[in-house]
Amino acid sequence: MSAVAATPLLELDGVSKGFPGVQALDDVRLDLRHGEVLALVGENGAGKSTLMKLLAGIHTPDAGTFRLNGRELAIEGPRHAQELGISIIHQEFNLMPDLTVAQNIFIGRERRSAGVFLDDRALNRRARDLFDHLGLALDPAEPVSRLTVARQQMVEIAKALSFDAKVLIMDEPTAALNDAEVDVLFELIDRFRSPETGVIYISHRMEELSRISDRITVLRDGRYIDTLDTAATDQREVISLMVGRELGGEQRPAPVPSGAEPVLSVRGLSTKHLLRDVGFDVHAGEILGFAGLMGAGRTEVARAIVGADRRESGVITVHGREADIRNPADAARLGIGYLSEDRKHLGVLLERSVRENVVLASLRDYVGALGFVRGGRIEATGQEYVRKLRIKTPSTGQLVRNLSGGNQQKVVIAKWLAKDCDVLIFDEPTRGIDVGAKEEIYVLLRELADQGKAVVMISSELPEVLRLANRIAVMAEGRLTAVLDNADATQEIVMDHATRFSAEGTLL
Amino acid sequence: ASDTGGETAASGGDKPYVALVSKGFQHQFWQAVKTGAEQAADEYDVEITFEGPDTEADVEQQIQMLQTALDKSPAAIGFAALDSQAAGPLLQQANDQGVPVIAFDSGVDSDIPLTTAATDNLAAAAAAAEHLADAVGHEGKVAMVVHDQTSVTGQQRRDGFVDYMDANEPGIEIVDIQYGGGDQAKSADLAKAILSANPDLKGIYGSNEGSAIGVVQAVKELGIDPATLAVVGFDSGQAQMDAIRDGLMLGAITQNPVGIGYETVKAAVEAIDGKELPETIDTGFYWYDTSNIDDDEIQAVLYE
Amino acid sequence: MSPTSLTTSENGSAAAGSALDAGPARFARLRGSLQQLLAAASLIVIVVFFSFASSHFFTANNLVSILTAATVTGILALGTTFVIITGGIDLSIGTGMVFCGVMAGVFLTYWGWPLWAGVAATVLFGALLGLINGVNVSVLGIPPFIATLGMMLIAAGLSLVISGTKPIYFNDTPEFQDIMNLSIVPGLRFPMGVAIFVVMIVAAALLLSRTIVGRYAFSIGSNEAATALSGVNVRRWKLTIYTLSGLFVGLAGVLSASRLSSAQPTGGMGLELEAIAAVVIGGTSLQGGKGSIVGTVIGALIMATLTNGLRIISVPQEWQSVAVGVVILIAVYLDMLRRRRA
Amino acid sequence: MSPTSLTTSENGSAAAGSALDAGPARFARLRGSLQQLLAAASLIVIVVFFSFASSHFFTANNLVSILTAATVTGILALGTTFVIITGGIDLSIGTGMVFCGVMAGVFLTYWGWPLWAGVAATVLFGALLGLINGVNVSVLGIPPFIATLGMMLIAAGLSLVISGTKPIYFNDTPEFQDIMNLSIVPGLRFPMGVAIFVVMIVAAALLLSRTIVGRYAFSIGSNEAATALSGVNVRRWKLTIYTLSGLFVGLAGVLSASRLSSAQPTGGMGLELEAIAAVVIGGTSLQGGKGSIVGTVIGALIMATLTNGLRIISVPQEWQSVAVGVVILIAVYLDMLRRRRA
Ligand SMILES: Nc1ncnc2c1ncn2[C@@H]1O[C@H](COP(=O)(O)OP(=O)(O)OP(=O)(O)O)[C@@H](O)[C@H]1O
Ligand SMILES: Nc1ncnc2c1ncn2[C@@H]1O[C@H](COP(=O)(O)OP(=O)(O)OP(=O)(O)O)[C@@H](O)[C@H]1O
Ligand SMILES: [Mg+2]
Ligand SMILES: [Mg+2]
Repeated sequence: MSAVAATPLLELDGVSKGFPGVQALDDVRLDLRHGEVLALVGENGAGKSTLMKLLAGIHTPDAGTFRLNGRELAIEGPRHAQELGISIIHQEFNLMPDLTVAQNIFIGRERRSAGVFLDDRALNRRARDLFDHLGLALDPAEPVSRLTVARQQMVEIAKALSFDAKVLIMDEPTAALNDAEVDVLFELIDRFRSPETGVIYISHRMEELSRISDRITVLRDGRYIDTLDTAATDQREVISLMVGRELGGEQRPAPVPSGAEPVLSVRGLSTKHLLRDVGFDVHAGEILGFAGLMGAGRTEVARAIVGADRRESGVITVHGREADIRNPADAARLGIGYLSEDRKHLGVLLERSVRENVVLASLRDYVGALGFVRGGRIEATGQEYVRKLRIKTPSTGQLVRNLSGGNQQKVVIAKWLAKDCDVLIFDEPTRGIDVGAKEEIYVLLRELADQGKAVVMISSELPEVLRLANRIAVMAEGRLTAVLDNADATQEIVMDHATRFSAEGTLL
Repeated sequence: ASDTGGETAASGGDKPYVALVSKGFQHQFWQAVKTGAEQAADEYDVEITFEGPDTEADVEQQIQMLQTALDKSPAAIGFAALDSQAAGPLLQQANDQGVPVIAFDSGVDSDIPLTTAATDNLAAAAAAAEHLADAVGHEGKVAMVVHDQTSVTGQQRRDGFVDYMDANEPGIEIVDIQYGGGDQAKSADLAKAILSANPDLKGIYGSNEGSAIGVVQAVKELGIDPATLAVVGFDSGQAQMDAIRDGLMLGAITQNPVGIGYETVKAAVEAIDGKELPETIDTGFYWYDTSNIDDDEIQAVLYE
Repeated sequence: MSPTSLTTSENGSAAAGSALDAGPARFARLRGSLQQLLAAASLIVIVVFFSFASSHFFTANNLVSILTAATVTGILALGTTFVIITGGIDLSIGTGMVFCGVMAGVFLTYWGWPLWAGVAATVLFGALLGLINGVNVSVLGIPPFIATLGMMLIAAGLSLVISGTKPIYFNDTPEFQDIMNLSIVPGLRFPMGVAIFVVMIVAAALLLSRTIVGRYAFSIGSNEAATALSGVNVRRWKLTIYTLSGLFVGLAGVLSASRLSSAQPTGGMGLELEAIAAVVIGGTSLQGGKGSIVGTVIGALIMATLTNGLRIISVPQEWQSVAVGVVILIAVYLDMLRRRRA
Repeated sequence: MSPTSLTTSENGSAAAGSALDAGPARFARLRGSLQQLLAAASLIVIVVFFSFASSHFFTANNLVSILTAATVTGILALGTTFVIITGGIDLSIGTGMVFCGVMAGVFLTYWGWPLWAGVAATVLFGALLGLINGVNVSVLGIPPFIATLGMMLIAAGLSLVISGTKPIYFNDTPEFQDIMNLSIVPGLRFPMGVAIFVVMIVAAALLLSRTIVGRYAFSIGSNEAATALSGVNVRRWKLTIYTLSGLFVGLAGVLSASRLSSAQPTGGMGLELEAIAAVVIGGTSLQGGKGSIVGTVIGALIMATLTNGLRIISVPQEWQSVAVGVVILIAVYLDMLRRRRA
């Protein structure tokens, strides 16, 4: 299906890039043919984003040549990359929260009426045309600060597609999307693909690769490993090339024999904007999965429970006692931890070290005699989790800003593993995490449950929910539509409950 | 909408209202002027307000205060100008409204004010110089800590001192003039720098209360023998009086701030009544040291 | 000019949800105007209070006095609103203004330039100071607080050096004082300076909400790195914005020297805090990314009205600053409540 | 106490790579010390320059004078470092300090309390002012700039009201002035106040780098929302940190009143900018999340040394502020280059 031309659309050769303490890329090559989707895979910290940032003109390479349609070039900066027809969707969002959707999309490309003044109406019109064309339901005049993570991702996608690009780079565009939204994205990619264009597609969701990509390039530890034809390769082969070993097979958990008192019990939870009468129990030793479409209200349930948002009504009971939770500190005192889906804004301290982030929630456990914090023990804990979660970092003193996206996510997970909570609510915990590490995190979550903790896991990846949860709660439009035992759940049944109220999904 | 003929009282009462806009408010000196003004207000049964900008550099704030005072339609205004010319339009407006203006503390460079109640700062600073010259035996190095280099009083108290030394004391060398804004801690720090840089300094002059006390503080902190260094100050305040009594300070010039305030309000009342006023009212100054500090005449013009 | 058109359309809550059809749009616009009115609520309460407290307050003359008092700080605040929206700060506006006044004296009195040339040169000189700040901040990468603090000290010192620590009077160009003081409404002392202030408000509002400078100011303050990644030349726009603030400083220098008919080489320190306070009281965030010109104007008027009113009702001076402090706290607190509910 | 131990150990670049074995660890520590030395490079250059320019500069007495001059601002800067690291600001420290001095006069002279009680009450009074700031900021949600600006004005006014605009002398407790002035080193006039400053530096450094307060200050400044979602009671810790800053303000009030043997009810305005400047020159970011006590101390010493040295070599006063401005710009620029390279 791919139109193979004599010269590749884009060709990289001998590319290297080092950061203090890290050789992120070492003699990497890659070629993108006309009209193809090339998947780029590798473990967290393998160097995928770094390679793309070189293409986008954000970093300059230490060595290597770049050829576009056979012509060698040096990319001078983001603007230059855009002018060359290279458009990128960044892994970490690069939006201006105080500007509207339309203003974000066309920033730097504003047209002026009468030479001086900006015309926001025309801008909104342009944006609406773009959304109509792409089939996205976004309001051009809405400030980005009020969008959920998934919608922000949509804005990023729309922005990248609004350029007249030849090469479209997508760095984990589906990390925040659920299946329905992924379908929309793939349709967009198919429409973009033409004999003049090509797409580099980075993802940790292996099952996507066979659907969308023509070939797969694998990186490991900053080095080029191999490029495979998707049609002639199976998933396990790719994974073993990425990880350098075989992974164990999948199994599905059985329901935990309940009967014991629930650890966390929620009744009649409502919020001003969305939630209506949500109620459920979580037992010790159990993982309760939450599924639903974008905006169904799963995140809002979690935030309302821990007191991050105001509740209109609702009773929360912890260990049989009614709890008065007004803010996340109250929740933490009662042993409830919440891992947010928005890693950058609500998860990590970007400018602080790995170890500081790891002990942030449990810092009080490290206060010794005389009230001094015990730096040695913090360092030990930091190292423990760097090892356990295989966080790729030169030291625990590294600033989190300098870690790859997936490794930042691991740091956030470590923060909650390091604190001894009875109830853990994980919102999209494996967002941006590679297949190998995902499996390890599943094992860790299961271990936590086996230790008698109650785990709530919100995920937009249905297979993940099915893989891990003992029971599955499905939400639609702010209401809880079903709580299923794992054995009774299939993708179809879950989707059926997830679309209970909406005539058509939120997207299409 | 201009209401001329300002014989109206400010706040409902039937007493005439006199607005005083001074150069300062927070400092002791101005508080003493205010006390004198209030005494006269009691005596002559008028109502007064007394306001001044936060620092003597803030001409604009003073203009604002003068504007507001005029908007209140006072019977008379007392005004100590930070810059006469800057106040020109407003003084003209006062004149147009028929509000008599009395200048105080330093002259207002305009023919609108009917009279000026002030100290002759040049002469006062010269007197300080004379006493300092006597104390150091008419030769050696002296330095000056002045409160301000741009205000008229700051300049006059500097120039009066410098001119006297130039004209009469060939043996005395002024090695440094620094400005501390009248702030005690700042003046102390800069006096210490001067003293460190000039170990053979024989005398030092502080041009107002804050500057003088700062100098005394510097002498204390450096542990300098007061017998080897003559300190001359200006204005009063308890700290300065204590320093004189303790022998840390030779003596100081005091003005008569209470008298300035009193004479200003008195002149305002006379102006309201349409009386003839002299061109200037010299409120005088005094040298005080251990020999006369407890005299009644001196005690009357000192403030704590 | 309707009140909403002075605010920036960046003000999410006012504009949101209005996109799809005309009915809600009109409603949203109405709600927007109401919002603006509420933002001015503290100011209105203050005005009403003083009007009852003293018969001298709500007179044409005194209201003009308040506007006159707000003019210089207000103009400084307008320019610095742009800088603050980018997430920066400008501490040099107070002494910078003084420096510009001195330069006006140099141009007009020392060098004998014609009035128009001296005034234009002074405004440009302000822009030059802003440009230097801009270079320090955006080219050399010095934090705005330090860059402009340095400029604040340098401007304070050079004003004294150049003027020889003496005021400079505009004896050769007596018309100079008309720029601020000339009465332009017969029968009322409505000075030209206030009219200039009004023109500058409109200009600043248009610049902020309808031009690319304003758009990029918001964008930079909202997320500087992302703005740069979007291909915007952040360095150049920051330069532009500091220079723009400098233009306002230059104009304020002209007006304040004109008002005093003299260039006073001292003072100006503390004025920057007053101007920044006006901006922040007006709801502009020091974190950047949020703000409006109407807000700044309301903030400047609140400060000027308070100061004037307290003097008019003869509150003892030592109590005045207490009262101003308390009222500012209450006004901003109420404004926060309003925003949170909105 | 080694220089590194005064800095926060989270200082990534200094500590990086030291985790795994002893050899590199020692090397990293060495590199850390070197870094600190480089941070002080500007200070050292300034000291060397003045030492050559005047023989009166590098004398024991003059160095003590510099330390004395740095004490009060330095202590204010120490406390405010915590606030700035949380991403806040405290404009009330200058007039708040004056207010505390006045309260010392009230306690000791008006009410005749014993010395220890009066001093303790003054320091606690400072903490109370800080607590009120903290409530305004973290409970009522008023932006720190406005909350502390309000307090700045209120404190300035109340100092005058309570003192009756007159200085209060400590006639009943003459020992009061020993707190700052008593010479504690025989043969050298090394005042107790400077020793107290040194003790406070050590205490602040320990608090910042080794206790939970300091850790949370960094976390809050780095990402307040994420810190709150991690179960940290951000509101309470911000309260604590503003109160802590207030304690330093109270102590500064005692020392400054002690130095002058009197409570001066005026002044204090502008001191906050000086203290904040010291903090920012020392590399603490007004954005929050970054900073160190050593940096602040170096910043305070740079300011005090510059001022002293320029006076010692008799630079005309109008040039002094120009020189200070230029040197600050250069020092911070060089420090930025150093950090970028590190
Ligand atoms: N600015 C930086 N400074 C220091 N190290 C960096 C920097 N940027 C990236 N690195 C390091 O380079 C390596 C490659 O990172 P990169 O972000 O390219 O990984 P990735 O393959 O995109 O991983 P992920 O799947 O987790 O997103 C990582 O070890 C990362 O820590
Ligand atoms: N304060 C609010 N004001 C207006 N709308 C809100 C507010 N809070 C949430 N919403 C909306 O309510 C919906 C709830 O989103 P939430 O994040 O809870 O959904 P979710 O099921 O977690 O989905 P996802 O995270 O995939 O978007 C979103 O559409 C969001 O825009
Ligand atoms: Mg990546
Ligand atoms: Mg969600």
